[in-house]
Amino acid sequence: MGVRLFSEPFDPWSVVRERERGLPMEKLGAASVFVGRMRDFNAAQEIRGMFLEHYPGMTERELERIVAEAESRWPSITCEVAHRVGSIDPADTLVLVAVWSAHRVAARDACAEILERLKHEAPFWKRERLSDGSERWVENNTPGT
Amino acid sequence: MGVRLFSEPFDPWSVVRERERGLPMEKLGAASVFVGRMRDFNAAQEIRGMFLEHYPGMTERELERIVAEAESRWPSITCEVAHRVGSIDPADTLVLVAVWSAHRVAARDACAEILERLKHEAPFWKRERLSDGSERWVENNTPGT
Amino acid sequence: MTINVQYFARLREDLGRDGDQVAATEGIDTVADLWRHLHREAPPPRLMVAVNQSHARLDSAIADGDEVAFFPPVTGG
Amino acid sequence: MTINVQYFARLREDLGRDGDQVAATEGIDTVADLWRHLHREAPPPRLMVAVNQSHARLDSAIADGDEVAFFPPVTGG
Repeated sequence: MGVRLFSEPFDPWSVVRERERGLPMEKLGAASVFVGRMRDFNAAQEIRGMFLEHYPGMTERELERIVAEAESRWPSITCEVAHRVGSIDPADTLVLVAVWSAHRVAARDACAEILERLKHEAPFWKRERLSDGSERWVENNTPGT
Repeated sequence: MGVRLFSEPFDPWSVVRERERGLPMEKLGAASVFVGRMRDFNAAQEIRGMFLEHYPGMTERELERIVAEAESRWPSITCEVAHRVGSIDPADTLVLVAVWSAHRVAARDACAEILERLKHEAPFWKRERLSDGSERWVENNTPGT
Repeated sequence: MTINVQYFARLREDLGRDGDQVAATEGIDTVADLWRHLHREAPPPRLMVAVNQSHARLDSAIADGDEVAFFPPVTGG
Repeated sequence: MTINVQYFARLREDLGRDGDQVAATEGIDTVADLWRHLHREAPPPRLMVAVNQSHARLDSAIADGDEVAFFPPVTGG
């Protein structure tokens, strides 16, 4: 299990590739990866930037718990989860969920499940900076957006 | 749309990162990526290597058709598909399907759909080399394995 | 000993402070009791809570020395 | 003009050749006709076919100049 928080921009593909160096890739036929990035629009408004607040200590614990529960539901998987915190610019990576498995359905299902649980359970809060300089807290993670 | 065949080993994460250089990442909040690799076992037997035969011309056309149909079903997506052909060693990447979208559900659903259609429609045939030196054609792509 | 209370995100800004320290006293048995003791009103709708950095509920029991956090619905990922 | 026939994978190995050239003649109207003309038997179960590099069926029509490929179920990805 790997869970990491980044307070600076990170390249998700480097994180994935680095993690694979330590894995028995000849056993892991499937890798399912999701990368979420900051968009420059939300709810029909232009977004200039974002601050992502977290709860140091609990955030890491929650991510580790979510990954541990996925690994217990799909025992064959290996996971890497990374999340950005702090001040964020459009196009920056917010979240990376990578799951390796011998078989593709386990990798895909676990990747989707970890992402959905992270979005609803891990303590992160987004505050957006709009083009007129005002700020607003994002109130909801709507499904699938 | 990007469709590529590789006759030599390729790094899927470099292909993904390279493709992203030309994309408006501040519009694409979600990337869903699947990477399939050669395992050193199948149906309880040790596999030493593999030859992946294809149908030059039709294979590229089929991949392009599958991607075009996904782009027509989910108009917001951008896709990159790469597939290995020829002589392959365990742990080598066989297939990469990457889908970018503004929203995660479209990216995830399109990525899964392209992979399933590729496995059932694109003309590729695997011949495995076993540990005793004998070879066998893979007869079926079983669901989810 | 005390109960260490933390606030996050919009709730922190609305309250104007990062947290509170509360002496454990009689009548503060649950998370909801703690909120009412601190804010003199019922917990607002959609309030989320953690006790010792694990998700909890308004009727979760609290004890001397606990870390209790209140926050709005999470929006990460 | 002729019909250009190609075989792939196990079918190619079983037949011992990459393809056949067939002069378009009367009685070869469909893919199944072509197979029977070449192999003197009904198409085997699970046989897949493409006409001009697009998936087709045993009852698909063929014409002079077509490229027809026969192959086993695909196993890529």
